[in-house]
Amino acid sequence: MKHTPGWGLLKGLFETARNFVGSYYQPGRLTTIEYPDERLPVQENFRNFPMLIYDGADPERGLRCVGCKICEKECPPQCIYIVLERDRSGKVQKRPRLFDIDVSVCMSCQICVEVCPFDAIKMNTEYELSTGDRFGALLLRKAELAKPNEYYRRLHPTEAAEVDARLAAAAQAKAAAQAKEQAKLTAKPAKPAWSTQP
Amino acid sequence: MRAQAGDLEMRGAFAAEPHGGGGRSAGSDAGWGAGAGHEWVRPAEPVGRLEGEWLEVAMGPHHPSTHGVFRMNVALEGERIRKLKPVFGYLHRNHEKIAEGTTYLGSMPYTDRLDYFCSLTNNWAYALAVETLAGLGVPERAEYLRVITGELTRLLNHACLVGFLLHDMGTMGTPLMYAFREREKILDLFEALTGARMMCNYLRFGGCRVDVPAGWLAGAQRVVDEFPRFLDEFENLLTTNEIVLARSQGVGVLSGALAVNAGITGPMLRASGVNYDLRKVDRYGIYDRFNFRVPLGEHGDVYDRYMVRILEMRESVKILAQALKDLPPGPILDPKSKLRGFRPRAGEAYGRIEAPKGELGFYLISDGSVRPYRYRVRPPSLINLTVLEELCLGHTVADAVIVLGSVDIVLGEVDR
Amino acid sequence: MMETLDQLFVLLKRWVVGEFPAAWRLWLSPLIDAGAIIGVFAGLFAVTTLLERKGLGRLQNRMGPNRVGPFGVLQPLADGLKMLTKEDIVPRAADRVVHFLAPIAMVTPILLAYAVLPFGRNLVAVDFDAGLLFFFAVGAGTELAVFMAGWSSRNKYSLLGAMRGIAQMISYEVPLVLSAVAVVLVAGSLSLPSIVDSQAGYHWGWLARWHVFTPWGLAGFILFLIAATAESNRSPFDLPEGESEIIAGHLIEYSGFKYALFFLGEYLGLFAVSALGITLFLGGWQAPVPFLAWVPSYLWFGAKLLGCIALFIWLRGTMPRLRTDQLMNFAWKFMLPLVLVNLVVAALWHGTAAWGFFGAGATRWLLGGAVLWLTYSALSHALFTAPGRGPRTYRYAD
Amino acid sequence: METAFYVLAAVTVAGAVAAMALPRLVHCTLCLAVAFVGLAGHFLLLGAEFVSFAQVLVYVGAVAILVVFAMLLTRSADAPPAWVVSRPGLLGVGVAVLVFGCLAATVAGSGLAGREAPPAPEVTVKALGERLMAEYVVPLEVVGLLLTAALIGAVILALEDRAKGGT
Repeated sequence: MKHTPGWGLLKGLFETARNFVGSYYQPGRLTTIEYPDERLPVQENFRNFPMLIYDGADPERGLRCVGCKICEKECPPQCIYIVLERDRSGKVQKRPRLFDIDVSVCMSCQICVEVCPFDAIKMNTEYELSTGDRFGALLLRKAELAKPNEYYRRLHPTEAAEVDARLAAAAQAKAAAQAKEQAKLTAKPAKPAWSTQP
Repeated sequence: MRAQAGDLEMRGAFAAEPHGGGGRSAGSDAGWGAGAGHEWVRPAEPVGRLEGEWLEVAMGPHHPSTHGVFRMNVALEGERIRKLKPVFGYLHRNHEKIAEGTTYLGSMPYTDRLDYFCSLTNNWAYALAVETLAGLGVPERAEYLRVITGELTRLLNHACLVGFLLHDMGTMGTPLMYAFREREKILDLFEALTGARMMCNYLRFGGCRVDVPAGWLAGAQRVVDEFPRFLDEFENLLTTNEIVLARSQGVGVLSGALAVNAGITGPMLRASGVNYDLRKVDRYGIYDRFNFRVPLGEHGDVYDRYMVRILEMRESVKILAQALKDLPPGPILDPKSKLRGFRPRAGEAYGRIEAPKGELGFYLISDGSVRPYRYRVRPPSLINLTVLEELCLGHTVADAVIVLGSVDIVLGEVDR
Repeated sequence: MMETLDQLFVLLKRWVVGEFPAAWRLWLSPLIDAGAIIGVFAGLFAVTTLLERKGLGRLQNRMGPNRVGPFGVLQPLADGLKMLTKEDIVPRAADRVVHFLAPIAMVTPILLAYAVLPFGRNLVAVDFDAGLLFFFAVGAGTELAVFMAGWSSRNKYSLLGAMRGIAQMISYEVPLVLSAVAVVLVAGSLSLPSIVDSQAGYHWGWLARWHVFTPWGLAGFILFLIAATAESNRSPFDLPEGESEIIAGHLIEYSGFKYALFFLGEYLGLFAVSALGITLFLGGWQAPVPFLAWVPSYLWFGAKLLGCIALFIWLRGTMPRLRTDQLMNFAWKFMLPLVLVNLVVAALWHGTAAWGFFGAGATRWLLGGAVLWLTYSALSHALFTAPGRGPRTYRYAD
Repeated sequence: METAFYVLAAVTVAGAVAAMALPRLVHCTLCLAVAFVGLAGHFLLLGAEFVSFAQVLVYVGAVAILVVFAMLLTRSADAPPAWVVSRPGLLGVGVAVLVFGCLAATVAGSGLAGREAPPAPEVTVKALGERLMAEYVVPLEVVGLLLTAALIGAVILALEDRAKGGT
């Protein structure tokens, strides 16, 4: 290949000049998003840190979490801490009294979401979490983690629709089974505390 | 060497050394190298009349061109490197031992963090090892998705690597910025698909985690279609630049024989003229369905390593175009696979793929429990780094920097 | 009217000086000159840092600074404040006195060099008979400053940087001076204002008689630019700083105001050497076309200076860095012979100036250009081509 | 002008003395450069522009740098001896004083001392160049040839040494 000395340098200069000019009118060349002034749209699949979903209006009563501690066990960096509620007699209730996630440890891997059999824990997309207090403010408590189902629907519409359909089907099946049982026994069993509203 | 020469040693700065010289005090004689059991590069006393004294410089761990926290202890004669000792371990995070204490699935997000540029290929190698161990199959659509994400990963890794390499040659970051511009587009795709830009955690044993969202394939097609234009631009910018040619040709020559003996893999091996690409050798996944070629270098110098990567990107674009065209519908996860209580039968398995940096392998021994009994990574970065001294001797400091750049290391993988 | 505008600063100074008693005038005049030079070029330095960051940003498809003030125009102010308020760190092992003196030794000679540069018609502080020599003589002082900085910091990187810096500056001074000598040969003077005067007028009424439009001038200008880039330690010759290799070279142990002084010195050096290149080859403050000659001369000079600065920024955004030995080879084996041949061509050009036959100009141009081009290709062929060097083709395995 | 002369003289002499007396070689070199600059100032004061600038260019720009470079390459500048003035050194001072006395006595005794200095001729660079290139062209060329020979000789010596050294 014949190569004129100096030509490669000139080609490079031409290329940078093209980019210089192009950066003024070709949006593909200037990919910078000037962050605080403008933001990228949040992708539907985006995940940051986990949140707890509750149905209805009351974050305490509507919480889907039953405190089964599967997520606590499966969490690779072990950033979830759960203490179950006990009633006055000391009997363990099927809901968490404490549910803490240390987001300074969490690596956003989403395994807790995948292993949860109750669709109670989902990924939040909130990412502006910087704080000056790295010990207190980065340990998210149950109250901060609890988010209504509507919020979840807004963040992940496709996924939430699937979950809602699945839960509705499960609730329907359960109601059908219950009705059957009721009809058979004509007894009234206590309604499980963690069952969800259809 | 006279004691006064210690004046110029950066005394005490090396007190916290991760390897060797355990009982050495910070203020020992000449600062470093004097400690017991610490073999350092100091030459034997009398040297030739005009050879002059050797200047010992610790390049790194805080050096802009060591691609992370890596250190090269070099002995210089003028600017010529007479000895070089790589020191690593600053980013050791106990990956393998942690993996032995956690479930099979629990290690998947940790593999993202090995070579943090290529989380998807890391996932793939690990998934392949576990699938071999557990005898899981992978649905066809998932195989295609793996190829698509894997080749996109190769594109972004190689683009950034050549960017970094040219940046090390002193281009003020221009090619690097162009590479990052393209990487941004691929990362957007990753984010839309997997939910994260770098720590994707996308593959599962027996398939993938989620299916592609609506419109993703069209977006990927667009990126793939535009990528050759970026490559042309990049090559126009510097491939025939006389300074790049002068800097990189004949520098850091690695012979094919040495490369094979040292276990070098990946583009670095192919730049030395050895035809060995696991995509062709193992034909893992569905790589036998695609039509692509393997570019080979001839001289094994820095320029060949640069060009082989550029040409590999062009081949990857071809693979991507074919995979995006042929992607079949269907499930994305083997129905036999399960997330919780996953217990592969006792035995051992080695899964390896052609990661962008070379052969990435995971070796697993299972005792039938939920945790691997032994977990071992074969990191291409580390093994490719072993020949660094060979490549650098006799060259200058400036060459050492670009030789290191052309090896393509990520310290997360080297130190694990 | 235009005449007054053109001579505005000269008249202004004459008026100010005239207001003071005669005994003061001797001292006042140079003081005003020095103040004006420092003020104008420190301002230009501030503007250039912004332009450079913006320009590099756009070359690299980035925005560049745009946070401080509208479009980031106040960025130099913020940078300056940052520099001034930073802690001034002196390494414990450093030679404190030399470490302190080095930045001063860097800036002072460069400021002195401005004394002989004609920035406009009659706008020159001192018209030395040997002005060009003065420029190069004071420029030599910066080499010592680089050494002082590198040695006194007591850092291995700074030592390497100083070694590289001195070797490079000495080597490139030779082609720099010799490419200027060609101009001296033709213009017959070492005084910069008279060199500018020698480029006055227009061929056929439209083509300026700048030296850059002659074969030796064009080659000389390119060689001068290359040598000037090396002298001012800018990419692709930024080896003394080489931040990917020796981090910042001789500047590694400097912070705060001292670092700012070095930075200032480097940019002032760049401006000075660009201004010299303009004076020698680009007709100084002369207008490029006769119908624009009414524009004040200093504006032309400023425009040319900004153009040169833009060129340097462009180069910096594109070029990789050379290696030490290649740098030396380039200076001694490539540039030096070429610059000597250029000197011969300039002499021939000067000698054949009396040729009067039809097409004499074209013949001279072709002859000179051919000699230079042949030398260039022969040299580059002999030096930069070798088996296995150059663009390559690659084979594929299936 | 008188003041300028005395200031320059003080700087030059101080630089020269410091260059001899300071313990660190690097400081000596830098002071030597100061002395060179002071000398250049004297030339300028005498109206010899060309010589003055050439003095700076050659002595500061080349000679001092040469010394500095030798120091950088050898690193011998790092070890300052405790005290530089040894007994032979004192002897040297004595000899210097003696020589100065002899020269001063001779100059003072000659007819030059009392004579009024003639007005300095106006020396332009052009005139200087014409003299060098016309009248003194042969000596100039001889000097150039000698220097070139010295240069080539130095290169050859260095090359031989390297060949013997084996690297």
